[in-house]
Amino acid sequence: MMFAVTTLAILVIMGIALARAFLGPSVYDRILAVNMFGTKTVLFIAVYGFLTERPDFLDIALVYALINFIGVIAVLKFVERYPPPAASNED
Amino acid sequence: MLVFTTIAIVRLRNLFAIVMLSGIYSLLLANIFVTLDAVDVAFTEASVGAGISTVLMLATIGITGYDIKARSNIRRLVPLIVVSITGAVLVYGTMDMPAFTDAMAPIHQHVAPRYIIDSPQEIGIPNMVTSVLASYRGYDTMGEVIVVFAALVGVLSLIGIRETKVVPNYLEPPARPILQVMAKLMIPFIILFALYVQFHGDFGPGGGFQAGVIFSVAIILYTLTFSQYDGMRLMPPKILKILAASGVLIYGGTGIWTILKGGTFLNYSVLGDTSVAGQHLGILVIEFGVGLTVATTMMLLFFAFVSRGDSKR
Amino acid sequence: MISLELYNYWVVIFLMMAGFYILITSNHLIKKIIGLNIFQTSVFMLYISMGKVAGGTAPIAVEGVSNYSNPLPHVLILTAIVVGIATTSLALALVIRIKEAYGSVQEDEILEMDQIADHGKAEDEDNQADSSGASSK
Amino acid sequence: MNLIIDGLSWICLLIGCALGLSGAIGIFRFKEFYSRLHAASITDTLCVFFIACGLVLQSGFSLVTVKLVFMVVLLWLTGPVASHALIRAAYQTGLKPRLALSEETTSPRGKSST
Repeated sequence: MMFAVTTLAILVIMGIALARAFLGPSVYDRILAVNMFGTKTVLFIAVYGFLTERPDFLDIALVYALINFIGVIAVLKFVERYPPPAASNED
Repeated sequence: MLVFTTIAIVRLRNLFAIVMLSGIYSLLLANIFVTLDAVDVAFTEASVGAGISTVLMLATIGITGYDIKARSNIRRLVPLIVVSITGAVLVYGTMDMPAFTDAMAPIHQHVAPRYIIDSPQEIGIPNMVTSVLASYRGYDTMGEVIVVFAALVGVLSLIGIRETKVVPNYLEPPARPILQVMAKLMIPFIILFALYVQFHGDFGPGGGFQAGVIFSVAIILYTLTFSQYDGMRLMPPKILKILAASGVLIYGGTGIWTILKGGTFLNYSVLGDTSVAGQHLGILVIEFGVGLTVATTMMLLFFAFVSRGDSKR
Repeated sequence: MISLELYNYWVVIFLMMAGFYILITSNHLIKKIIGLNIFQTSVFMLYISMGKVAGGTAPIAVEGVSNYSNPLPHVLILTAIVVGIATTSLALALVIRIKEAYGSVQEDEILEMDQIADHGKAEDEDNQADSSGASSK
Repeated sequence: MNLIIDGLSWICLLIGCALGLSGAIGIFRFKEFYSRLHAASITDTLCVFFIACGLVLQSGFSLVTVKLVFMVVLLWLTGPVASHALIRAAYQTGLKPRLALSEETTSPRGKSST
């Protein structure tokens, strides 16, 4: 029961983050939303593992924690190197 | 969950070339895979979709530019009609399909029960995905590895790797000290984790494909936070090319080895004293070959794209 | 007649058609590749959703569980994802070469240049020399 | 005993959910990039911590616990660093924070903080 509630809450959070990724006027808003989405994905997988009573799959959550970080860093590096035209200065 | 994705795709049509959304899309997809019990697939999608493909897409966009000029909007309607008709026909086709999660569906009737019931005894490892991947369908996997290798050869012959001669000035204070310290902390753990995934793939989710991608992600992180010169000095592309080829050779060589031992191609039962031990050894070797090829391929792809972007600026 | 038990196929079809639509209509080659990726992932989802069994768990044997999902589609899709990224990177490499040869990644501009190269050889001698010189570099 | 553990993990999970939701609302409602980032990054760390706490209480002492602890450590290391890199990139490419102060006081401040 408690895991179901948590899963639902995380899903709601993911939905809101997704909305920000759609709306986000600047590139950085989108990156922020992706970052948050990734964190919540990690939590979702962890909680879902408990929900289905197979909590051995935390490996995937760990991979997400790593990959998410690297993804954000890579995106930032590319944004710094090739600044997107006219996308950065509006908020 | 499924509804989220569809919304994402509907919106993705409106926003132009936003790779961020495709990153989110792949995260969502992996979530769905987890809920559909496909942990190994979610593992792969996590490391490939969110990590490598985003990086490669961004590198390409950096080279080609962000601007999108809209085509004159005369031909919007016809594709929409075509797509709708195709979709409608496909929906009509699904009327005869077995219902979702139906245990009596034909897909679950033929070979699948054998894999599920017999493989833990025959192969001796609990992860059925690994045993099917490496043993029962070893030919398929070998083909896939060769396809990956062929794609690497294609990319290298198309754009190649330009080794940088620019040596970074190590005396200057680094541009991103916090990131570099973090990367130094993280990289050993990532590599350790990749090895864990590689050799624990028999028991939990994981295996050569995932481990290879995770390993290459560590090197990509290093290259991103330090410099391209450092990355290429750590993993020289020449050596990587040889390693990528030798991964495929390990796979094929295992097949030859089994033939020499008196079995058939890629039948590992003859490798050990008992057939279970032989299977175990064979799967380990095969997964190592797969991991080697995938890791080196991903690194080389990354180097190829990034060095192309740098040499143009 | 129409039951909700088939919704997974409909989602897959919707995704597939969305990818198809992007592939047809979009002008930008990278966006076309993203459309192709979406098409591809819809096929992944089709396989994985077919492999799911009601009440089953992930196909990793543990004590006391006998109802597993079908491992076969998982294997096929696992390798397909890795092959998918390899082929995507090949496509992206082609895009880079196209950009270098034509100076553009817009489909209509490239077609226009091809038209000029094919039909206007006499008057556009230098244009063709440009593009062929760039591509043979 | 069991009841106490259940209750504690309920509390932890609920706190985690509440934090996460507040972060999500923050990221959705706030007007400007820097305040959104503020809302998201601060709540994220604690949200992860509390949810992981709730899960640890449920799992008992096993390999799963170790993995959960690893997960929390990783997220705590990477999350703030990612936020830091994000802010840095945003600031350097010219996205300036909109402050409530007047223009004269904002610009030297911005310079001194880089």
